[in-house]
Amino acid sequence: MKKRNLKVKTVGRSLFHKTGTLALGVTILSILIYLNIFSHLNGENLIKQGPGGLPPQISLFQDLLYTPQVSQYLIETDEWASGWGDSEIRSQLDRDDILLLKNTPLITQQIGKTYSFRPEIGLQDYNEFTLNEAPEGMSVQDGEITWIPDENQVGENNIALRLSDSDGLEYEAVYSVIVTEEFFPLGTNRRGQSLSGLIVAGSKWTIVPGLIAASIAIFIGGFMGAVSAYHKDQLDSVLSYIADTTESVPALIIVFLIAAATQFNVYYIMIGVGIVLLPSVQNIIRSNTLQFVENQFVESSSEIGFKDRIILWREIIWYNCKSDLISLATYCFAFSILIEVTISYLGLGVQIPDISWGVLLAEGRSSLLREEYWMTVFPALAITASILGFIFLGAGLKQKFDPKLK
Amino acid sequence: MSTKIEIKDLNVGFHSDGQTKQVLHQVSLIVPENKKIGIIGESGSGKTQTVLSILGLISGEPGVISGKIKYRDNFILDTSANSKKQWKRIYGEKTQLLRGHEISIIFQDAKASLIPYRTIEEQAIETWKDLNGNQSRLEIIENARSLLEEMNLSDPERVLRSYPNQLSGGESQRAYIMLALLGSPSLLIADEPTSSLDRENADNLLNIIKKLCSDKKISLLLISHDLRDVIEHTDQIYVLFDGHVLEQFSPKNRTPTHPYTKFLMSMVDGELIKELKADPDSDNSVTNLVQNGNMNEKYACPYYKFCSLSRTLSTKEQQKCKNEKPSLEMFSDNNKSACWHDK
Amino acid sequence: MLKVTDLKKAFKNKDGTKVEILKKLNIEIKKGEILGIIGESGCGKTTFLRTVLRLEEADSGSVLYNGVDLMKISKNEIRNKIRRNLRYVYQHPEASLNPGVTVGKSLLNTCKLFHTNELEKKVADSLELVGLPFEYKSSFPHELSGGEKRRAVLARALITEPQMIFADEPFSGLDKILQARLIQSFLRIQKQRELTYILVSHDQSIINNISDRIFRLQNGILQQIKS
Amino acid sequence: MTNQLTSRSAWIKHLGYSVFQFFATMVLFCYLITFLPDSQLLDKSQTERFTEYLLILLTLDFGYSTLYGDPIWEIVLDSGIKTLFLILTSIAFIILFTVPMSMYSAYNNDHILSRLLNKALFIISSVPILVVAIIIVALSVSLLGIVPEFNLFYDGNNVQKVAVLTLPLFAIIIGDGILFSIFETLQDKIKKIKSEPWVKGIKARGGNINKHLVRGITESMIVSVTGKISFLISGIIVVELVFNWQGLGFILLDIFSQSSQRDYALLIAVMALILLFVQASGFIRRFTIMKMNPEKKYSSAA
Repeated sequence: MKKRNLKVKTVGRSLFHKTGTLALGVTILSILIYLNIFSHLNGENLIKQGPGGLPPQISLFQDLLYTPQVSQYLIETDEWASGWGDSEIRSQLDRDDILLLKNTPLITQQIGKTYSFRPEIGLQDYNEFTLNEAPEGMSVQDGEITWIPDENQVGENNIALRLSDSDGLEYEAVYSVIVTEEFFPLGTNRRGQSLSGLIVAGSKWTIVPGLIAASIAIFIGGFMGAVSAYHKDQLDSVLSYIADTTESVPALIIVFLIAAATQFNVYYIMIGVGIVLLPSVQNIIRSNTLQFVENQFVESSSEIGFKDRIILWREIIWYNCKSDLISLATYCFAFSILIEVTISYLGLGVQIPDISWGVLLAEGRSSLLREEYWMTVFPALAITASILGFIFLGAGLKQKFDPKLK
Repeated sequence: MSTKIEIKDLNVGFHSDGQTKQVLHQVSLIVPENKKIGIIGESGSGKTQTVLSILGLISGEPGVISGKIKYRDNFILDTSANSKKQWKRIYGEKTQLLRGHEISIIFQDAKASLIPYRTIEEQAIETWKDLNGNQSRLEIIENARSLLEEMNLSDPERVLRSYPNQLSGGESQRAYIMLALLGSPSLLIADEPTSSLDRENADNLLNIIKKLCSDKKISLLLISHDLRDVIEHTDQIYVLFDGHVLEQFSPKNRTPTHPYTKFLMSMVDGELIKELKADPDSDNSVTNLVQNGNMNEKYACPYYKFCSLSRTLSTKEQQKCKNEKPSLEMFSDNNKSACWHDK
Repeated sequence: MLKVTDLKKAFKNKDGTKVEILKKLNIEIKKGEILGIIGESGCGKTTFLRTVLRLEEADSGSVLYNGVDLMKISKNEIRNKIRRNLRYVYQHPEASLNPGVTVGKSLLNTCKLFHTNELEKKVADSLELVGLPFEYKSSFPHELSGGEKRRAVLARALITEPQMIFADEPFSGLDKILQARLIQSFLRIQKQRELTYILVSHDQSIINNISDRIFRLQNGILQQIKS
Repeated sequence: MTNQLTSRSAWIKHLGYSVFQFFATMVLFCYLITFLPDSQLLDKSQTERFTEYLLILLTLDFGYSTLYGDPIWEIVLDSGIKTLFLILTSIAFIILFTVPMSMYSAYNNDHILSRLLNKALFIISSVPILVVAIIIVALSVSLLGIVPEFNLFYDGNNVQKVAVLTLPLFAIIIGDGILFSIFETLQDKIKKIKSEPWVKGIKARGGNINKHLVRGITESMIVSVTGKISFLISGIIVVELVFNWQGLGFILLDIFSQSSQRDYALLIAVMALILLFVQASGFIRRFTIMKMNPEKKYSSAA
């Protein structure tokens, strides 16, 4: 028997601090599970209804992700029409002439919460501004606008600031504040559904589909890989050929096919994802097992008196390949999230009345043109965080169970 | 007679997890012209580092700490001469010139040291081109074939045309030696060439090497962990243990005095095993293989921990072993040994 | 104790020609002796050991162990009754220890096959017998040095209280000091447990001095050199 | 047998393997698409549909596309070139990016920078390609003010032209971890070569090892890239749909999202072309392995 060093081919590498990755992975996983249960319990009233296209009400996010429309006018009085009524003429000013408001105002507020805004005026020397038009209860104290909206002010409220500069010209900056009953931390989509509720509801597609895909890929793939490597007979070449052929078809096409054939049933699609992942699991387990079969380890185990079954499944797979199987399983979960999001985005997965992160991304795509970024950024963050969570979980567990790294 | 290579008080060390582990301590060695010198040392004795220092292939930090190496009569390494940066540069340049041209080396596993995806012929041509030799392809192949024939190889033509994985153990060894001798070096270093061979194959491999070296006036530096290789095939033997040269003796008079060499001799001749066989539980001085002192303490004499001689001495003499470092200079006739009590 | 008569084994190499590795081997091994077999590498000494222990099927011949012909009985019978008495220590012990599990666990699993009570004690005894400190129970094979790995494999072979140990190149590739200590342990254990050793090696300096009887295996037959 | 003879027969063996695998997959594909429900074909049984598709596949006369009207050959060639453009340029980008990086980090691997590089790449590569594509679109809208649509390529100014061409490539390369896996394989290959005993032998003989290092890298590069083609094409299909790039992926989605009178002939043609890309790269892969390790022909002697 030729002596071969026992370098086991493993997936991923110990790039990160051992306990750090595991802790991060576990926290993200538990958040996902919590969201799943939470959205399962609340069901319908999870998603609050509000005005459509509302930017996130958390001020930090709003500043980052939304530039409100502030229209500026130059006010001239028309002598001719002095008796006839409105003698003022508003001519539109665009941003390049002068910028009346340097900072961007908050444009949403919940009932009962104090709305305060300290405008930074763009004009050089000006006397202090006055509120030409404002909802009741809004007042100005030494340059700061404060206001507490009440329930019958729900909806859009216009605010107009009147300014005049040193040589007497009058300007007006007009923007609107949307008042809502509920608090929408991440804003709402076109149909007024709260984005945070949608994301929580969409999280149900992160754990369950992964279970289906992972179990198929790991159990069947692992079994085929281990058996074909251990017995190394005609079966081995046939199974490897099948794995090679399945791998030669781009994964997405298989998923499209199954999606269309099963009328977009995500659970069947996850079976397809399992089939797509099966060859890579099979190859990795097969090459690991081959390394053991080729040196004396198997023969010395059978000399001791272990049956073939025990040698393969306990001595080789359970003791040595457990860490690979775990990290492959977590990769399957991450891959199933990725596929679910992609096909739902393309309209072949989760259909509209139902909610998933892919659908949110698709909606977000169209609102991108209106520079409403929150509809894209938050679902994207949620997707990336959950995938990263599974990958860190895999890396952490792998280091924990890998005998080589002890 | 002029010396080929002389190493004087060479110190080499490596950083390993934090502290610097010194691997060679004041190693000195002389390889005279056209002579066969043997180094015997077990794993971790630093024999490979000694060889690599001659070729300038010691990698890692800090590598060579101090010492002198003289080739023929000019210094290729002299750490006392000038600043660290300068002597490192000179050392690098000079060894670069020597490698392959003047000094060549054969490592342990011949088959693994051949380029797997090139036929032997192609490797010979590549080696020759690397040494920017001026012979044409045909001359090189002719040169290679004659070398192989000298090593009584049945069908050199087939060997030249085939890949390493088509050759048997013996054939790949001869091909590997041929590549080493292609640049007609003046010093051949053989680093444990026989470690995976049984006694008979080892002997005829060493005979081949000996014959080639004497025919072509090449001095040989043979490194092995098996005393029998060195005893029968070299003129002068250096015994290395844990980075120290413990003894330097010539196998002709076969009377090494240092306890470590005596222990190795007894293992080779089998006396120790006979005694163990007679009474495995006895713990007289020879068969008592227990450790002296405790495991992780450093003593002056590197061999003190395993030395069976010191167990038979009085505690006062043992103190000498523990505290004063024996040096190689105390010698009787031409048999130098670094031990206080073995005279 | 073990009588081998007319053992034959031949290999078919690639171009179909039959190579006779073992031609009519006859040997009788008495209880408590150390039997040494010398042979060049590739002369078939490993095949001889494997065919006697039926790790490889011989072409013909019989192996009588306490009256039972190992060639005739079924594989299961061998696994349950014979294997525990005839143990085989491999040439490269690093490759026969399960790298994914601690030394103690390997010993435990082996012990569980044949015994049911005092498993922990048996593991501790066998470790102590081969001279490995008890703490090595929880260390992994890749944490052990070359010599220590060989002792762990020996401990695994001894745990089932065998009567005969077949060892293939047990001492090769070790530093002389470790080699001496391993030989000493081998001899002490043999005295303590009245074991019979069949040692196979190409290194005459050890075999000549350690074995009671020596055979040379050359072109398929065994000749006695020293009795 | 001379070397040429064995290499030609090995050459044919590899070709045969690819061709057989191509047809086996296509026949299987034709069978699977008979499961697609189609309100127009309720009367036809699956076997009839299967024989019909097989006929189309074998006779290669695809005729006109019911979806787009013009002849299928034209559609497939036109969008095939667009997809092929994406495949080849993304491979070029990958090679340009991973070779220097892996050389750098393999040569000083415990250097803090190369460890940081590994970590950063590891995290970026776990972001799915769809999210990367959409983020790139969002950035291009907000920063450059360009909505990267394919038709911009024809009538946009040259800044827009460049954007339309390069942005999808970034998405393909960064997304789905293809960059990281090839970077990792290259790094391991360089380390493996440097630790080979025969490399130490060459150094000790005064030879230079660079040509062997370069040879090892090219082999490992070709083998790993061609091995990942089907993974790359999956990514490209997503990028085509996010950037409205009328390639093969675009057509695939149109056909699959139809619920009735699907254009099966076009579907088969598109699938055949995609599989052709995959099998071609598979053949190149096996051929390179054979060419770069000639000793593999002879099983290792005793």
